[in-house]
Amino acid sequence: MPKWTMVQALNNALELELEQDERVLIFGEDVGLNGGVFRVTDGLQAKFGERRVFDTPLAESGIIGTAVGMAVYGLRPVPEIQFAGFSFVSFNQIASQATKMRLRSGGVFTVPLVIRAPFGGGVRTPELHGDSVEAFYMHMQGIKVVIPSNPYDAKGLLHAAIADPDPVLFLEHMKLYRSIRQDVPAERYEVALGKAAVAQEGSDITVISYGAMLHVALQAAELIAKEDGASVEVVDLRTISPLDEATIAASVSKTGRAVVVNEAPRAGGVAAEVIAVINEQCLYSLLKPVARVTCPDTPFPVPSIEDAFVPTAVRIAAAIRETLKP
Amino acid sequence: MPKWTMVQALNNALELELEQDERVLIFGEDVGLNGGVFRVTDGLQAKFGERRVFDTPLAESGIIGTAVGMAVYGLRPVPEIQFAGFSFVSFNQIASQATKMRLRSGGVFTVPLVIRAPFGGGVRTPELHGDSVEAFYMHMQGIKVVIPSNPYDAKGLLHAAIADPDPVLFLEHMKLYRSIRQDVPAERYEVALGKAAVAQEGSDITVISYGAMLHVALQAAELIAKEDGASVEVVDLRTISPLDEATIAASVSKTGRAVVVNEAPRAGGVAAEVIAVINEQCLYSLLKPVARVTCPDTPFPVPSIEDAFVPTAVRIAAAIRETLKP
Amino acid sequence: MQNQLDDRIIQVLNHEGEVAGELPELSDDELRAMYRWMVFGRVFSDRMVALQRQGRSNTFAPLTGQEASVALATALQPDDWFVGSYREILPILAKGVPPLAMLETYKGYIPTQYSREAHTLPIQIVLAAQMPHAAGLAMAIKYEGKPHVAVGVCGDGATSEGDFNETLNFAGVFKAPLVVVVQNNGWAISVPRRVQTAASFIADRGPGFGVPSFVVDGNDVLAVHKVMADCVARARAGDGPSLVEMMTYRMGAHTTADDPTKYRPEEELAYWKPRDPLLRMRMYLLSKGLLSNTEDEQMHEAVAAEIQTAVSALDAMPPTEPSRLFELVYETPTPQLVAQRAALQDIGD
Amino acid sequence: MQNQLDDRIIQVLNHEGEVAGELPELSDDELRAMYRWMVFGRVFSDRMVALQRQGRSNTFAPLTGQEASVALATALQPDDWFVGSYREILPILAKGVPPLAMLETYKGYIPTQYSREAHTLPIQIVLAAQMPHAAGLAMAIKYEGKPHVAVGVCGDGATSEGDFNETLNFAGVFKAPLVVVVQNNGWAISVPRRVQTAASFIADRGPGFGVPSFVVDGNDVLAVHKVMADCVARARAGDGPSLVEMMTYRMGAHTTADDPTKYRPEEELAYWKPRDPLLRMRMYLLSKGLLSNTEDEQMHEAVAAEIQTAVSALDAMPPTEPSRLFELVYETPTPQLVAQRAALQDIGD
Ligand SMILES: Cc1ncc(C[n+]2csc(CCOP(=O)(O)OP(=O)(O)O)c2C)c(N)n1
Ligand SMILES: Cc1ncc(C[n+]2csc(CCOP(=O)(O)OP(=O)(O)O)c2C)c(N)n1
Ligand SMILES: [Mg+2]
Ligand SMILES: [Mg+2]
Repeated sequence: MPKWTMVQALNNALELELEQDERVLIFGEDVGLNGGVFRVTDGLQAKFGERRVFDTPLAESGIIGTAVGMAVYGLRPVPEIQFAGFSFVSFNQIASQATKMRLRSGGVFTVPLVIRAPFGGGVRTPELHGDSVEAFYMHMQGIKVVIPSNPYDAKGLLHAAIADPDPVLFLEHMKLYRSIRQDVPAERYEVALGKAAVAQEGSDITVISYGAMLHVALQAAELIAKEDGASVEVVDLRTISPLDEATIAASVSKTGRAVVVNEAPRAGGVAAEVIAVINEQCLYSLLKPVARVTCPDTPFPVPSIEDAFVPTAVRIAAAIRETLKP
Repeated sequence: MPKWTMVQALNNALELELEQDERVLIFGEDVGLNGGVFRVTDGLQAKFGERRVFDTPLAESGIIGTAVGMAVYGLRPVPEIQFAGFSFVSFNQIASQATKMRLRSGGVFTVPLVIRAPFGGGVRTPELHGDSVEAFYMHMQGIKVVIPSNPYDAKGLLHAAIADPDPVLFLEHMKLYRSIRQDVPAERYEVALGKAAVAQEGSDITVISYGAMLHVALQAAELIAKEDGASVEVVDLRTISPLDEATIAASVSKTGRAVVVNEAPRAGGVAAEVIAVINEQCLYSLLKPVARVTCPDTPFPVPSIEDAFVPTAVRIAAAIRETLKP
Repeated sequence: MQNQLDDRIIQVLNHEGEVAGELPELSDDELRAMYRWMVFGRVFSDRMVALQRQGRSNTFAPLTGQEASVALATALQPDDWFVGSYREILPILAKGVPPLAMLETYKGYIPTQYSREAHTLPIQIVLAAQMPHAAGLAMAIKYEGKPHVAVGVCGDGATSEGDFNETLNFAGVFKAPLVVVVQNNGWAISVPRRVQTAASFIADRGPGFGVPSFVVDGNDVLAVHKVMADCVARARAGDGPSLVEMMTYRMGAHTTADDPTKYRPEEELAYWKPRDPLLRMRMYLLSKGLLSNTEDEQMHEAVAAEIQTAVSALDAMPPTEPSRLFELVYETPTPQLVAQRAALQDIGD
Repeated sequence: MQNQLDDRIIQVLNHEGEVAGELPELSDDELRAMYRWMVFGRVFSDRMVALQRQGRSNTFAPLTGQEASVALATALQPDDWFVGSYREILPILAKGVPPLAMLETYKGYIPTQYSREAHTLPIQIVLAAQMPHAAGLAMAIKYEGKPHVAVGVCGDGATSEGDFNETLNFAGVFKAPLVVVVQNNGWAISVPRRVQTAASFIADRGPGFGVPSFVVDGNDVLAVHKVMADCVARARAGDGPSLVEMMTYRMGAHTTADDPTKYRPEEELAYWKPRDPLLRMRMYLLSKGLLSNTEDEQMHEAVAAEIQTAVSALDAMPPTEPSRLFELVYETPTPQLVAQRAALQDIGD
C-alpha cells in the first residue's frame, strides 16, 4: 500500500471520483492549472480537462451559489474555498441556501455538495487563514461537518462526503497536509460520516478531540502514561456535525472523566456541545467537571504568538492531571 | 412614567442618542421615511433629517462594511439589518472586519458600531425571518451580543450598546415588540452589558433563558409553583456574549438544578455554552443533569407548525419536573 | 418618475395598446393564452390578498401591475429552468408549478406540490441569493451539453446585493446559457429606485461584466416576450448570457404588511395606472378582434373558478405534520433528529 | 497579453520614458521624490523576500513591477484616507505608515507602529472587504463636511467579489468623495484576468453604478498621478466618486509561497520586462537631467540604508507579548478573557 500524506490521499480521492462519476466537478480559486495552493487538486485539470476541473472568478458567494444550482441540477460539485475563513463571504449561500433547498422544495430539490477548505494553526499563515470555523457550521442545520485527522480517514471521509446526498463541509487542517504519512489503499473506500473513532483505548480518562488537536491529545496521553501511569482513552470525533454522541457517551461512561480539546475559541465552540452531550448522557458517571482546552476567546493569534495560544500537549496534560485528581 | 412597548422604548433610545451625539447615524433598508418595517425608527428622519437617518441600497455587506469605515472615522453608526437572518449576507464584514480592526491596527482603529436586527418565532413570518442567530455571533470574538426581554432593558441596553467602544449586535425579538408595556423612564439610562438579571428568585431549580423565551420560562415557573409547589429561579441572560458566568454559577450553586432554554436549534447553541459553564463552575452542586429546551436541529419551521417547535411553557415545565426528580 | 420612456426602452405596444414596434411571432391562441395568464395573475394576487385579510394565509406580496412578467415564462421550453423570488409568482405558475404549491407556501405549510418537471426553484426570500443558483443551473446545462437555458429573476432592490453582480460575472466568464432579468418596479419596499443605484439604468451593469443588456417596457407583455425570446435563443445557440431590465411598476403595497401611503407619491400611481399591462394587452386583443368583452368576462370567471378549485383543494388538505420537517433536513435524519422528533411527539401526546 | 495598449488607456510616458501625453503639474523635487519612493518600493520588496527566505519573516507578496502604485498616495493630502491590501504596501508607506509597522506585521507581530495620523487602514487580507470601509470613510468625511477624500484599492481578482461592486454602488448613490482603484496586474495568484470577467476592462463596471471610470497605464507613474489628482480633485469638490483601473503587471510571484512557473507563460514576462515602471521613470528623469546615474546609485544606497535601519529597529524590538492579544479584543477585556489570560500565564510559567 502506498504511504501517502493527506494531500496525496485527498488528491487520489478526487481523482477516483472524477474518474468514476461524470457528475463530479471541481472548481474554485487556483484549483486548475495551479492545482490548488496546497496542491490538493494537482494534476487533475491536466487529466480531466478544463470542463471538469476549473478556476472561477474570485468570489466565494458566487462559487457556492453556482454550486448550489449545479447540485440541484444533478451534478456533484466539489468546490474549494481557498481558506475556511473566507467561507464567511459565502455564509448566506451555505446557511440559508445549500442547506435549505430540500425543505423549501418539499424534498424535490436536493443539494449534494461538498465544500472543501483548509484551515488551522501552527503554520504561520496571515490573518484569517488559520481560524477554526467548524463551530459556526455545527450550529447550522442541513449540513454535515467533517474534519479528518489522518490521511486514511481523509480519503475515506471525502469519498463518503461526495457520496452523501446533502451538503458537507470538509475541513482540512493545514498542519496535517504533509506531516503524517500513512498506508492508504489506492482504491475507493468510505469512512462513514457521523462516526467517531477511538484513536487510543484507555480506562482512566477520555480525551475528545479531532483534526490536528487529536495528535496533540495523543502526545498528551503518552506523556500522562509515562509520567503519571494513567491510561487515557482518546476519541477522534472525525465528524463534527452530527456528533457521534454514542461513542462519546460510551467512553465517558467507562472512564468517568473527560477533557475536550478544540483549537477554536472557547465560547460556543465544539467543546461546549460535547460537554452538553456528556451532561445529558452520562452526568452520573462523571467524577469531575469536564475540562475544556481551547484557544482563548480572542481572534486567532498572529504567527509569532500562535504557540502560546493553540492547545499544546503540556496544556492538555495539565488538564488531564487536574481531571484525574480524586 | 410612560408605559411603553419595546418598539417605543427603542425608538425613544435612538431619538435620545441622535439628539445628544452628533456622531450617531442611523441607516439601513427602509429606516428613513418608512420608519423601519417595525416602526422602530419611526419619525426619526422627519426629526433629524436625511443626513442623520437614511435609507441605503439593499446590500447588507455594504451596510455593515460602510458602517465599519464610519466607525473607524469616529462616527457612531447604528445600522439596521432588516431581519437578523439576513445578517449572514454580511457575515464576513462582522466576523472578520468589524471585530478585527482593533487587533489588526494594534489598537489604533476601533469600531464602535451597533447592529440592530429583529428576529424570532411566533409571528408567522416567511422563511429566514424568524431564525435565532445569536449562537453564531456568540462564537465570534470582538463583538458583544445583546437580547433584551422587556422594554425597560431594551432601552437601557441600547444606550449602553451605543456607548460601548466595540461592536455590539443588538437582537430584538419580534414577538416582544408590542406584546409587553412597561414603565420606561423618558430620560437616558444604561443597563450594563454583560450582566444577567434574576427575573424571579427561587430556591429549587434555576431556569436560564433570554428574549421571548424568558417569558415562556416565567410561565413555566408559575405553572410549577402552582401545580408542583416548587420554587423556580429564573435568570435572564440579557447579554449573550460575554455571558455573565457569575450570575449563572451563583444561581445554580444555590439551587443545584438547572434548565436552559433557547429558541435556536440545539447543537452548538447558547444552551450548550451555558451548560459548559455550569459544568466548569458548579458541577459539584449539580444534583441532576442540566436540561436543554430548544428548537430541534431543523431549519426554523414554516409558520403553520411553528408552535410545535418553539419551546412552550408545557415543554419547559416538563423539563423542570424531570430535573426536579430526586 | 424615473421610469419614463427612453429611446433605449424596447416597446411593442404603447400604453394605448397600439402597435409601436415589431411584433413577436405569436399565434392568436398564444396571444390569448398569454392574456389569460395575465388575468390569472391579477385574480390570483387579489385572491391571495383577500385570503391574507381573512387570516387564511400569511404575508403576501401582490403582483398587481407586474403581470407582463408572465412573458418571462412564455419564451421558455419545459426543460428550461426558471428561478425567481416572491414577485415572480406568475411566471412560476406559467412555468408549470401548480397554484396549490403557492397556496401551500403562503398558508405556511411545507409544500407538497413542487415537481421537478416544472424546472422551477421555490420562491427565494433572501434577495438576490437565487441568482447564482440560476447561473449554476445554466453552467450545469452547458456542462451536460443540453440545449436548455436558465432564467434568473430579481427585483431592482436585489440588484444592489453582491450576489446579483457575482451572478452576472460568472455568467459572463462561463458564457452560461442564462438570462438575468430585473423586474424594476421602481421600489424596494419604501426605497425608490434612485436610492438603489446612481446608474441611469440597471441594465448598465451588463457591459461591466461582458454581458449584453436590454431595457424593455416591462408593462408591455409582447415586448417582454420578444426580448426574452431573443435572449433565450441566443443562450440556446451557445452565445451566452444577457441581462434584461423590465421597466415596470408595483401598483400595490410591497406586501400585505406594508402601507405604501407612508412613502409613495400619489402622482406616481396616477402616472402608472393607465400603463397597466393588463389594460394594454386587452386593448390590443380587443382591437385585433382576438377577444370580446364577453369573452373577457368569461375568462375572468373561469380563472376565478380555477383558483377557487385550488383554494378548495388547499382547504381539503391535511395541514403539515410537524414530523415532516424532520424528514427534510437531510435525506436520512441524524440520530439527533430522530431523538428530537420522538421527544417532541411525546410532549405532543 | 490582455494588457496591450488601447485608445482608452491614459498614458503620460511611453515605455521608452518619452512624453506621450500631457504632464501632470509636479515640481522637479516632487518628481525626484516620487522616483525615490519607487526605488524604495523595489528595494523594500526585495528585502522582504530575502528576510522571508532567511526565515526572518512570514509569507510576503512582492510588489515588483507595481511601483507606480506610489502615485495612489502622492495625489493625497495627509488628512485623506488610504485603504488597501497586501499589494499596496508602497502607497501605504508613502502615505506615512512607518516601514517598521510593515516589518512588524510580516514578522508576525501585533503592530505597534500604526498611527491614526497616517489615515491609512491596516493591510486587508480578505479580498475586497476593505472596499466598503473606504466608502464608509468617504461617507463619514462627507457627513462631517470635511474637504478630504478616501481612496480604496484592490486587485483585479478582488473585483469579482460582491463587496467590490457594493462599494461602487454605495459610493455612487451617496456621491461619496471616494476613488476606487483597481491594480489590475493581470493575475490573481494563478488565475489570469480573462477568467475574472468577460468585460473588456474592469473599468467598464463604473457606468453600471453611475461612477465615472478611467483606465490608466499602471506602469506609468506620471499617468497614475495625473488621473488620481483629477479624481481626487473632483471628489474634493463634491463631485463624487470615480473608478480607476491601473493596467499593470505582477512581475514576481504572487507571494513567497507561490511558484508562477507553474502557470505563467514566459512570453508574458518578456513583454512586460521593458515596461517596468521604475525603468521608465528613470529614463525620463535621466533624459530631463533630473537624475544622474551616480545620483541614482546613491539613492538606491540611501534607501537600502533606511530600510536596514528599520530592520535593525525590528530586530531590537521585544517580540509581541502573548498577553497583548487579550488587550485588543475589546477596549476592556471581558471576565472570560481576564481568566483565560491568567490561565495561559500559569501554564507558561
Ligand atoms: C437579503 C435580504 N435583505 C432584506 C430583505 C427584506 N426585504 C424583503 S423584500 C425587500 C425589498 C425588495 O425590493 P426589490 O428587490 O426591488 O423587489 P420587489 O419587492 O420590488 O419586487 C426587502 C428589503 C430580504 N428579504 N433579503
Ligand atoms: C476573500 C478571499 N478569497 C481568497 C483569498 C486568497 N487569495 C489571496 S490573494 C488572492 C489573489 C488576489 O488577486 P488580486 O485581487 O488580483 O490581487 P493581486 O494579488 O494580484 O495583487 C487570493 C485568491 C483571500 N485572501 N480572500
Ligand atoms: Mg422593486
Ligand atoms: Mg491581480
